[in-house]
Amino acid sequence: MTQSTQAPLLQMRGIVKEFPGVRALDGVDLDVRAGEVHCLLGQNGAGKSTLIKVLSGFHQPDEGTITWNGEPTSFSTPAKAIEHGVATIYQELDLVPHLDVTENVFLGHEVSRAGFTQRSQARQQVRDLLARLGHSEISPTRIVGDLPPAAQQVVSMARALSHDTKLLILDEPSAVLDGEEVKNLFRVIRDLTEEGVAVVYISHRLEEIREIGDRITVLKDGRTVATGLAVADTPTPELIKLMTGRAIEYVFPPRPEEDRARGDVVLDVQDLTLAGVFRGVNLTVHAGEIVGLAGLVGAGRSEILETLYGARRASAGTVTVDGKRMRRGSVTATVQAGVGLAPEERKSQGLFLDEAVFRNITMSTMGRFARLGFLNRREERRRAEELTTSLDVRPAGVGRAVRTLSGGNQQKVVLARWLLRECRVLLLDEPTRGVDVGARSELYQLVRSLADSGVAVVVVSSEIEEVLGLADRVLVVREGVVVHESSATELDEATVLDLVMEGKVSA
Amino acid sequence: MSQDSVRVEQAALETEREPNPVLAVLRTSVGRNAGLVVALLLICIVGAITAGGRFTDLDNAQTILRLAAVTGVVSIGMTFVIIGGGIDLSVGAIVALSSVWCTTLSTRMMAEDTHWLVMVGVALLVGSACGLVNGLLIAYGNIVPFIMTLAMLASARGLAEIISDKKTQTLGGGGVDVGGFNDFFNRDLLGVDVQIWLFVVVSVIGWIMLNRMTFGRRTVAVGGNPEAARLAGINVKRQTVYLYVLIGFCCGIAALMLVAKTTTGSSTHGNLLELDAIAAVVIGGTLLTGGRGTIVGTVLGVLIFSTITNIFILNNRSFSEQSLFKGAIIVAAVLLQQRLASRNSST
Amino acid sequence: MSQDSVRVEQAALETEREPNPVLAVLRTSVGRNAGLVVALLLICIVGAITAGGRFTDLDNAQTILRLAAVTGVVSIGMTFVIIGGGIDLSVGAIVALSSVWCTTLSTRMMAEDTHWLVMVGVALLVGSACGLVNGLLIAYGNIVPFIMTLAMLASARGLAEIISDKKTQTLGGGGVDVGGFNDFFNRDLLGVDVQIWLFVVVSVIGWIMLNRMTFGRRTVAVGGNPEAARLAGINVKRQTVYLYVLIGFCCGIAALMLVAKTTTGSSTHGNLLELDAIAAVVIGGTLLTGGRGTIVGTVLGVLIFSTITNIFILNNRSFSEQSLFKGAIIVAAVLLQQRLASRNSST
Amino acid sequence: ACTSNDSGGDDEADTSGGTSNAASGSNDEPGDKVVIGFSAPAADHGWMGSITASAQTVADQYDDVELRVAEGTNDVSVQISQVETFINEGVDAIVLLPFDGAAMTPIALEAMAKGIPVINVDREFDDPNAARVTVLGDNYGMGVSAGAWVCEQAGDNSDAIVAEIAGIDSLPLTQDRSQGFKDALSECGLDVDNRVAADFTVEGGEEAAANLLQAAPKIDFLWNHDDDQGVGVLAAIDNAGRDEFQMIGGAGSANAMRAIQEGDSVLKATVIYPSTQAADGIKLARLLVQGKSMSDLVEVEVPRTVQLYAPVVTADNVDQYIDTAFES
Ligand SMILES: Nc1ncnc2c1ncn2[C@@H]1O[C@H](COP(=O)(O)OP(=O)(O)OP(=O)(O)O)[C@@H](O)[C@H]1O
Ligand SMILES: Nc1ncnc2c1ncn2[C@@H]1O[C@H](COP(=O)(O)OP(=O)(O)OP(=O)(O)O)[C@@H](O)[C@H]1O
Ligand SMILES: [Mg+2]
Ligand SMILES: [Mg+2]
Repeated sequence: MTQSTQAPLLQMRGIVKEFPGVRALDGVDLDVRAGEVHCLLGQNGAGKSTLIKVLSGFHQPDEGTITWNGEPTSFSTPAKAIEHGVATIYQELDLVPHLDVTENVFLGHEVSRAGFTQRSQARQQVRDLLARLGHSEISPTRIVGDLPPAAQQVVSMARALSHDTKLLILDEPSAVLDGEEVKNLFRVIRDLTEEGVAVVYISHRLEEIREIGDRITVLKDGRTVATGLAVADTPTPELIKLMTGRAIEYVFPPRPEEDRARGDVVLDVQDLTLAGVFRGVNLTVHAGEIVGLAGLVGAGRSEILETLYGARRASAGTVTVDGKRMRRGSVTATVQAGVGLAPEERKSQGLFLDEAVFRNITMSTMGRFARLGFLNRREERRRAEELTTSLDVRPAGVGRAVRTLSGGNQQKVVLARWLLRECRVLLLDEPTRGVDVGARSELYQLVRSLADSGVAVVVVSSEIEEVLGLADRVLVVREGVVVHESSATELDEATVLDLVMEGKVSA
Repeated sequence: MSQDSVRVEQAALETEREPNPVLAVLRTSVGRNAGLVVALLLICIVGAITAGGRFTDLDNAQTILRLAAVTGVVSIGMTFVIIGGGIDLSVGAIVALSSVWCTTLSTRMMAEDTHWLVMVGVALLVGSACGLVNGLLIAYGNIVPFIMTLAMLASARGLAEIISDKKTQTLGGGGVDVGGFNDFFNRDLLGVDVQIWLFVVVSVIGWIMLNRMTFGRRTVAVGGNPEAARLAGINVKRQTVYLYVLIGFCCGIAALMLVAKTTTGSSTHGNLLELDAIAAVVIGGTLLTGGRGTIVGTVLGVLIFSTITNIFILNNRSFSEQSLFKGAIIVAAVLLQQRLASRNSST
Repeated sequence: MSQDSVRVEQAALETEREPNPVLAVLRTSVGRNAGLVVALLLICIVGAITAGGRFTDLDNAQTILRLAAVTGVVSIGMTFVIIGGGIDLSVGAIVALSSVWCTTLSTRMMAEDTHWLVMVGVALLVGSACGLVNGLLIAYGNIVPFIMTLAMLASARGLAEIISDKKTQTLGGGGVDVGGFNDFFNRDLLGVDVQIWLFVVVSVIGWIMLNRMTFGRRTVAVGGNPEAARLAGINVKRQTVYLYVLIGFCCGIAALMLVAKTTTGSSTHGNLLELDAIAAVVIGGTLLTGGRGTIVGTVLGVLIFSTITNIFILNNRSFSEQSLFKGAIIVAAVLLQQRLASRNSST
Repeated sequence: ACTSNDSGGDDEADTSGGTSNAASGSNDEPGDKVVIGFSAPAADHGWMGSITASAQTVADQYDDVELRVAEGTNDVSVQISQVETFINEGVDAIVLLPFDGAAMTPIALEAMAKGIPVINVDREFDDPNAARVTVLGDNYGMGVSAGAWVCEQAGDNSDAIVAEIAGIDSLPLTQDRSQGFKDALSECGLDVDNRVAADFTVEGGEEAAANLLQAAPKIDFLWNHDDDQGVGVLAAIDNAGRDEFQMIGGAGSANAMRAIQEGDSVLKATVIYPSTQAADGIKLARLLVQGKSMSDLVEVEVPRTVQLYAPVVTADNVDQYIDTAFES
């Protein structure tokens, strides 16, 4: 902010990038100054990730110029970009699962002498970096594949900081982080900008932009619709309008009358325990009810969902769906009983990236489109198209491979699968991770209307606001134990935070 | 990776349009395998130039196809297994065991005039049973497919040797009506050998199963992302077992074809068949890591290999020269396939 | 999948603590491969019981190790290639070509008294050159490793046959000082055969390269997540080329060992070596999909296979029974490794 | 190939083979216990299977012979290891049919140096000192016999089209057979017009023959190196409906002889390549260790080289051979 009068560190002009069938970037301009936090906004599929991939040397632009420190440059490989001081944290985690934390941090620029890695020296440096990021509890020798997503995000951060960075790009870093973690992240970002490092920050959480951003560039359908907006002078509704082209009442759908919501018990979980992770979880969900699970990252909420879904084998306890007791550790049986799960990590757990959108959507409902094992593909496509239209998946076209969709749109595809199945119970793990503002409010509406039609919904989210706004009833999970249960209307954000952190409400 | 993503994009584009079903199917298959088709054509042209009428002869076409048939049937099964994320090194051994079992153990003990279909049944059963063992131990015993089927390779060959006492078993020692068997498997239908018909039928069924049935869809899912498939409610382990039983069944068919063709069952049948089959599948564009592949590609792969062999023999070239050039031709075919595929996708 | 995650967790547990470096290395390696160690011990106990002193004899231990040495050297290279996400089917053929080349082409044309190191150089050069061709076409030509190395297998063997005219080449036809060569490679060092030392040295260097050098860490990255490796600025293609050159070099060493052992170069050397090497690597716990593997596991895998072979020789069993049991033993060893690995991780 | 090798340094080998002792009474009378190690290539086809089986049968006939059979292998490293194991165990003699004669020479030399006599069967070492006794089939002679038969049948038709289906082409023995065939044919002005290689298996024979028949629309004579693969070759000929030529086989399996006897197929003759070589090797090893000699010879020592004859079997003399033929 101090050097805002200076020539921009980075100048991108008229960047065009085409993929087969899609013009992902169609003449984008971006100016970034040293020492500022420049936010990149746009709906899912607007081209944000593509733009930063051009910037980091991953993609080569078809047209356009990049000026770095006043000199025309082309970042022909990621290595080149890193050399110039551009460090990137990608939307998809980009770590090597079987290497340890230290090795991941220094991958490609190892601390070495004559080809031999200097392990203790490197570990010390990683320890320092992690401490600087406020995560000295992560051991530099842990295998990265074992870490939960949040901790992996921290490792990515440490890697970015391990370079001599002039420009740091963060593509939705907060998606896997909870409130506390985000604050921590912002502290680090502020430290960096103090030192004159420029930051490009992408997020769908507008309140974060308000808190950390200096200037904003908005993308829509691969074009720059506004650039260099000062955060302070731009009200949120205007941003939303720039992104989506319409005004959105950014509110949660109204809850129905208390007693009308309470149908029969559909999902009944008793004393569910997974040794070493969580224990004694009791959870009853009625038809038409939305139950939220709040807690810190690592509290074990995902594991609860996965265990009651049968994806992990419970060490004790029972799960009953519609009065029918589920066999332990059998996803197939649970799905047959009418339960669906939208998992936390959509890429590795939810999607078949090389398959067409419609095949992904009908994956759990295939039987319905088949007679004697023969599929009726026309019908499949038709139903899939209905859903993608109603969820506004972009670009349209259910024959497109899911890999080519943007992150948020991929999430919609996973949801569509379970919508199609017309589940009795829907388990949503971080359903709005990476989903843009417009789609997010549509999604809330959708979940509510599903509940209204009699579905029992369980939602896990790291955004306390979301849990409180969407759910009828909230369970607070802390270190594998449910510490509190009450109606959502009886709670406020501060109370939940206390519960999450301390396990009790502080006076 | 880049090659991979090219394929993906291309596939994405192609599934977009879908006018006339049959035409569309043809266009998609040929488009996706343009390079292989061109490679095969080039090879044929070389054949026609160097060997002239002896190559272009209809009889020779039958010779090539007959040569391709046994490997072909097994390769179709292998396509499924590889798409499903596995591999099967034991196919040759299973073929040997099936051929020996159906020509000795069972048939020699039979009463006179047992129908030859019993022999057919035995071969298919033995093949499927071996596949079942593979499948169960891979799916539920969590043994890596490579190792499990390597173990099966050793065991099945060993058992075949014990049963046959390492002697070539000529058909017709027992009570089975061998004449009927031979008549059936060596008959001509519309001027084409039954063995070739079998290859065609297995390929067509394979194509339908892979592209038009839930079975194929599940196979792709299981190979593409087993964790996601499991969470989507697919019984991944059961599907895995099915896949190995399927290839075992194909081995049974192949064993019968070999028995009819050579009038023998032998523990040496199907030697190194696994390599031929895997090579045909992989050159046909199926990813060894699973999740993606085509039957048409596999069929083209099988044909490419058997045509090359045929041309070399017609030209009376030595075996060494043959292998020296085979390597070069394979590389050329793959490069061609790549170039054409990427051109296709960019238009 | 579940098996995989178990391993991961276990590894995580083990890397946590780290007191005395050497002890830690040993403990980690043994812990991670507990099942293989136990399997090897069990196999040895069976050997001791059935063959008694003939098995436990020190000479017999050397025999086992000498048998393991050639496959072992190649398997170390194979470990790198597979961890790096590739596979090499051409190792046997490259060994054959190197052996033939260094015993004929180059050496026969040499002047008298050429130092035998020239022969060594030729073998290593030929091996590395084949690897280079593999690597370049895989990395820059985007040919799937399976197909590329299969093509190399055909071509290298064909070339070896042409060069040698299919005759076994006895050492010492040319001007090279064969005595020195033989003396060196067949010498005893501290009572142990040089061939065994070579295996030990290659293994130790392999372990250091994989675990303590950037080269190995990059190999893991390239195999585990090529995209991430590229984003981190690693030249994935170049690393891939290095890996195939490395295994080619190992093949060169193996060829020299074979030449010394048999005093011949031959186009039949190293027949099916690829299968042995891949099997040893995979049974040693290296993932065929890349990104994970250990040198210690590979060494244990090689030893398990050669010990089994040795015990069968000692026990005078019929061939067929042997292969029947070999399959069962392999499966048992893998299951054991799994159970022990998961027990380890849960304590 | 080297045929005769006069004694160079075989005196040492002799002494290690046991003291000479003029045979008194029958050689089959039980003597000292003899432990014999036996190693051969993988029994992956009938002839090789029969080699091992007949060796075992002969060994079983003697109470004083203990035969240790190592797993058949086509990997020289493994075979070397097998011989090493025999040396470690201190067997009395080793009967060795090497996968590759030259490659097994050093280890055989080592065995001889350690005082264990080696009986080399079929595929010859390239050092005469590596074996005490060598029992040879005659691969080159086999080709010559086949070629001579073809010449005889062809008479003065010097345009006759001759085809050849070889065994595994990369083996020296195949090269020898083909060379003999070629040399014999050239004597009567013929040459090989079409040649393919198979792999000694039925399946390989069928494939090779199917393609060969396609390549050569008309054939007068066909030599197939191996009766095992011959089963497949005949099946392919049957399939193609070809009968314009005469075929001669190789090795001499019972199958082939029965076909010759019946005389209704194209197979008119076969050249015997005795599958009893290893059995003879076992017998010689026993005599050697027990210090006996071949009783039909005057010589008091077991000879250095025994080369078996490769006769042509036709319908005329098949009765004479069919009983000793091996079942493939
Ligand atoms: N490899 C690819 N092949 C084809 N199309 C692609 C590819 N990568 C991205 N696209 C397309 O480019 C467009 C922009 O995608 P991008 O990932 O940049 O969006 P985004 O703004 O980051 O969205 P989100 O907020 O959902 O992450 C989308 O329409 C997407 O489908
Ligand atoms: N930073 C960390 N370092 C090490 N281990 C952690 C860390 N965070 C969580 N874990 C472990 O991961 C397990 C649960 O992680 P997981 O992320 O699945 O929980 P969650 O409540 O579902 O969180 P999320 O908000 O990511 O869904 C816990 O057992 C915890 O011990
Ligand atoms: Mg994005
Ligand atoms: Mg979670």
